[in-house]
Amino acid sequence: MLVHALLGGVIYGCYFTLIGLGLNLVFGVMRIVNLAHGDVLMLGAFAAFFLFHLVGLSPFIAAPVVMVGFFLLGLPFYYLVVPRLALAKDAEMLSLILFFGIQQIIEALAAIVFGSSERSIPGRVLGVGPFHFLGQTLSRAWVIGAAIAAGAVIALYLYLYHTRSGLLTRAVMASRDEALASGIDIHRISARAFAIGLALAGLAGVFAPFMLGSVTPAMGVSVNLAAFAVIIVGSLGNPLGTVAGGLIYGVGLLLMQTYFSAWADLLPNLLLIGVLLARPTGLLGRRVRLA
Amino acid sequence: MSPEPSSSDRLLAVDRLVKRFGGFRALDGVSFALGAGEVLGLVGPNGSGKTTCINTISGLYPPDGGAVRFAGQTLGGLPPHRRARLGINRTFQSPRPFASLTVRQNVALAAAYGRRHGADAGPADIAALLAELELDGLAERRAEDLNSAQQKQLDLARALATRPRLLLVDELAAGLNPAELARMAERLAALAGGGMALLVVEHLLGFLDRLTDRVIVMNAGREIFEGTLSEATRDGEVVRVFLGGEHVG
Amino acid sequence: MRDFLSVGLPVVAIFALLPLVYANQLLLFNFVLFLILAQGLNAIYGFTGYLPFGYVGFFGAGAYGFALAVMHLAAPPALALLLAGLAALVLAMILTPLLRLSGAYFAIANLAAAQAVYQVIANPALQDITKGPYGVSLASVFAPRASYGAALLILAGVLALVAWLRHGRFGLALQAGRDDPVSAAMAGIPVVSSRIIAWLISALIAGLAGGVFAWHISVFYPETAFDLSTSIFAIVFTLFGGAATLSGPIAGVILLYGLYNLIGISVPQYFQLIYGALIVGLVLFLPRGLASLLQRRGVDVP
Amino acid sequence: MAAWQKWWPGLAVFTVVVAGVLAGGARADEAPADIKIGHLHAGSGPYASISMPVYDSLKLWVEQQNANGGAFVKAYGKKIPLKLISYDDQSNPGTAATLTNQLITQDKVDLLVCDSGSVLTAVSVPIAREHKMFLFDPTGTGAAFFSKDNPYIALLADPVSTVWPRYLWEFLKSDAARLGAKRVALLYSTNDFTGTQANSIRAALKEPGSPVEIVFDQGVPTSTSNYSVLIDNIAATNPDMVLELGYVGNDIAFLRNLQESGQKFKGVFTLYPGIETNVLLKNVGASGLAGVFSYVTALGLTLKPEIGMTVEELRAAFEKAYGEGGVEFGWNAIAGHVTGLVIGETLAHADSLSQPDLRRAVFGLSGKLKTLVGTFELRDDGAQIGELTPIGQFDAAGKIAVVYPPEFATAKPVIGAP
Repeated sequence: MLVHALLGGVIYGCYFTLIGLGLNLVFGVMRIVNLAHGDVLMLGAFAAFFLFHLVGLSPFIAAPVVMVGFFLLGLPFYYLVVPRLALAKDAEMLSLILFFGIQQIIEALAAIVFGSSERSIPGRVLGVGPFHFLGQTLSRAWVIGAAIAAGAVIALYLYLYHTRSGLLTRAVMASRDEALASGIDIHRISARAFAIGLALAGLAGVFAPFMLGSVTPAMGVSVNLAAFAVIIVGSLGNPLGTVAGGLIYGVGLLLMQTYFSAWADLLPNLLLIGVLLARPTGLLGRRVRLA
Repeated sequence: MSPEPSSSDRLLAVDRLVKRFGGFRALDGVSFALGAGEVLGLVGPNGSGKTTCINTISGLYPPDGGAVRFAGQTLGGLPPHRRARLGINRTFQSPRPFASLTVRQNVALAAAYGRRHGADAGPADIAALLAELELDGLAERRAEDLNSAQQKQLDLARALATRPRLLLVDELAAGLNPAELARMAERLAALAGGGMALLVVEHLLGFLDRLTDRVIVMNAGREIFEGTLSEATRDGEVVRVFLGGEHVG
Repeated sequence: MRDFLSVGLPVVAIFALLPLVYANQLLLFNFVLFLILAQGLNAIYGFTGYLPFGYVGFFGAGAYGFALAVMHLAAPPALALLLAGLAALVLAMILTPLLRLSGAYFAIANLAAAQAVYQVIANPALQDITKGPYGVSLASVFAPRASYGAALLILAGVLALVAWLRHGRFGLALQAGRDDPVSAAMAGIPVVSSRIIAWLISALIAGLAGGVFAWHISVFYPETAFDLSTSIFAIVFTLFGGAATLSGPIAGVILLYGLYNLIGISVPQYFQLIYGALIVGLVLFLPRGLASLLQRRGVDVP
Repeated sequence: MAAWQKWWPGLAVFTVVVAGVLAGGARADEAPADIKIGHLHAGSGPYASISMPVYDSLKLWVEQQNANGGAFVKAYGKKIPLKLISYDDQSNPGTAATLTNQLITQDKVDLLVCDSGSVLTAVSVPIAREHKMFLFDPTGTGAAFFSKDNPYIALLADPVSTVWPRYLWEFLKSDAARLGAKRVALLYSTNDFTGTQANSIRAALKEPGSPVEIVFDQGVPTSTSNYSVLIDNIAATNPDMVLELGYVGNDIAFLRNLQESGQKFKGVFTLYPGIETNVLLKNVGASGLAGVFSYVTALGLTLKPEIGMTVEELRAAFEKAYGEGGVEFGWNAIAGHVTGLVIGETLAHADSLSQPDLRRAVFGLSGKLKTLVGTFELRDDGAQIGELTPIGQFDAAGKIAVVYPPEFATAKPVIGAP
């Protein structure tokens, strides 16, 4: 049981890394807490649902379609909202409220358009039968989710560390003011990061029906809570710290399910508070975030 | 480094002060002393540790080594608001007013909280202080609506409202026009004349020259020279450091 | 005190008289409840800049404090109310280390803390104490008139408190610490300890609100007491009116909660949509609240 | 300065306007033009998926009545059109409370129907009681609502939660045990609805002389969306029969994970497949349900109603009205229909529209009204005890057949089915 919880936790946790990845990128670059992240993920899940049931697209093909679509929607959305928000004195706090409003709009529209019933995509679409590894049986969806997450992390890493645009993104992350002073077009870089964040949420959404059983328009809030735990444990604003956060979350959750199942939902919250109090910058954080 | 034989009876005694940020030693064993009514200039290129020195003395940073003694008392980890009540206060390189409060509220708060017990300030005291710093016409304005020079005056007014015995002045002169500079120098000199000790960090050596003849030159967290300003300009190491640095003055 | 007399007392008086002409007393009660919560949130967010996203945690602690006092101690409602406040106060003391965090970190950690308290209270392992997920019924003390009156008393106290914060030395010191903690410290203000006091006051207010809510509603589940939208409402109302003023949060509650109910009753099918759009518009076009419209013109909004 | 003096009139006027608008429609006539039915639904949020089908179905029933000129009201001796006033509480209990009060005090509805699910029902219970309004409770099954000293409530369409599992434990202790399922694993979501059922199942299985042994007994948060590890842990205790009690989303996740895990148990019971069969079939598939035991509700029983539509008629009407849209036809849609039927019969039997007469009429129906869900029967505290929740088992085609109790059984239970 212990081995299964540990191994399963690592695999399952990879998916939670994917859930947190986009949220963290957006925070790191823009200092914006996207409370609608879980709802964007929900939209990705519904996009995959309809692409499968209406057009017959497999999630593996739906994934790039959704990512490109969300990326292209993300750019204008950024310009519509964020520059104006950034003018405010307390933009970081206001972003919480602004994106709560956006979250309400998305959820309301989704409930009106999609209805409120549970939806999913048949598991056989991903292939049949579990994987066997180290003497353990692992869900096929988990392993595929983990592979997708690993691909996304590597792609993001390559973007941030091996492209010019990524270099500029890191410069903005390090200091917005100095980036501005050195002539970087902050909004262009931020819009790109924002759109990538949405695309990553969409990608996570495409696989949500397999990882979470089923999806409904109301699922966003609980996804957000998990995503917060992941990115804060890993360290807010450091996209690669999300990997550590996701793994810790996954392993922790499965250990709790195994040994104290009734308390399992308490874990992410305790983890989050504990890590913040012990290391206010997250496990891999550098920036001083103390008052 | 340099021995200070009579440091224990001076108002402020800084003894081999060390402050590290990660692996970087921003202060690397600085020692000096300052008596009541004295003015000491602190100069050096950017990053030499001047502001860190002020921040450590005023209690914003806990020191990593050495000691700060004030009026015979070792300050240790005493928090800044307690130091303010002991009589240590400061201004900031870029002014830091309480933006949403009025000018009068800014000063009144410092007078109410920053003085030693029993030394309460009446409205008249505050009005006098505002008048002295030419802020009386702005008393009911929000601090965020002031221009930068006015905010510097406010910074000083707020520091003075606590009746400090030691005032740490961090680049107060930058951005002032010549007339304002002259008035500011006069005002600081008068404060010293009244018995206040001043530690003045300044890039504008001309401004410093009107206040004091005694300076410490710092580089890379160390004190490389102590003496008069005119001696300093002839000191080989000082000249090298300044030419190599990005000093404008 | 002048602000309390000119703004606070009329509000209390209006809500004391409205039940005579308007029968949906529960709606009025909810107005009073949000007036209390918005001012409680104002005490911490408006005056120190700390945004407690999990403010509902204190509200829920108060509601359960009240319920436990009634169920296990057979406490009379007045005593149970005090214990409700105490429960929130104790929770706030435990959570004081969160104040070391800032910005979004604080907001999210506080949210997580509220969730954690909810999950503990709703856990079936504690069924004998809290009734776990099965909800509580306080029919024995149900007295809607008395609890409405108690809510008004709490509101009066809270309004007086915030009026004092606005002009008293302590409140100004808090605002100084919010504007610039470093220079506030140099002005001799004990920034950390005064912030903690504001935090405790704010939690106490939410606890009393939770207690009186439990009394008024009398049958509820943990989901009800810890509903996240309670936090969000209090934040949005405060922000909409203008934080760090006395009248701002009042205006915010009356206008926005009024509008909320109008929409809910007239166009229920687009309820959430309109409300979400309203919040987005508010943040983008009026980020410092209604009060800022007047403040910009140099008016000192009470 | 004196800005507040400029503000005050504005705020005061606004308050009065809001109060005025909210108070609109307050009037009572001798001969009503319509009968007002007040109702709440959750258009969004976590309770939307159980609440919307009830609402849609009740709305459908009202429309059908009105198409025939309204419902017959005995008090006036004629047909009167019905008017359904249904507000959206957004799954928010606080909002549900104010809106309940709004229905009573401002809209002055004749009949009051609360929202679905216990959390949203709970807030309406004391309000209805305070205003001496009789509360028509479609599916709020929380045991705390029903007490002898509160005459103002009746549960219409769901049996009270302590009643649900009776056939289940009887089945486990008799047929299932005889067929070799002696080791039982119990996994439940820790909420009011499933927690209560788990408690009564546990108590029954632990009675002296029980042939069944509980080898695994754990609660999990209702938010649980992945059961892989739990299934693995359950398998480690080597049970014959696994009972999983959760909400729709829990059951979907559990059954999907079970299918993917490759684990096989001799018997599996979950709560919702027989209740929201459409949703489960769409999300889990017939293959995932093959052999699974569940409660059988009207969906699986072919009861002949003496009043209202049969399940198939209702399904056809529902799908015609709402299409293959987002709201699935299932047990909750039936519950909405039953709520309508009870309201209709109440109006047809009540001597007046006063609340005590309504109550008398509702309780008068007890034991007499045979709808598509069985006999409507109330305990004297208002709890519903008439409906049956027999145990059924799915075949490979996704159809459920009753296997217990014997008097209803149309098939034999198979333990160790593929």
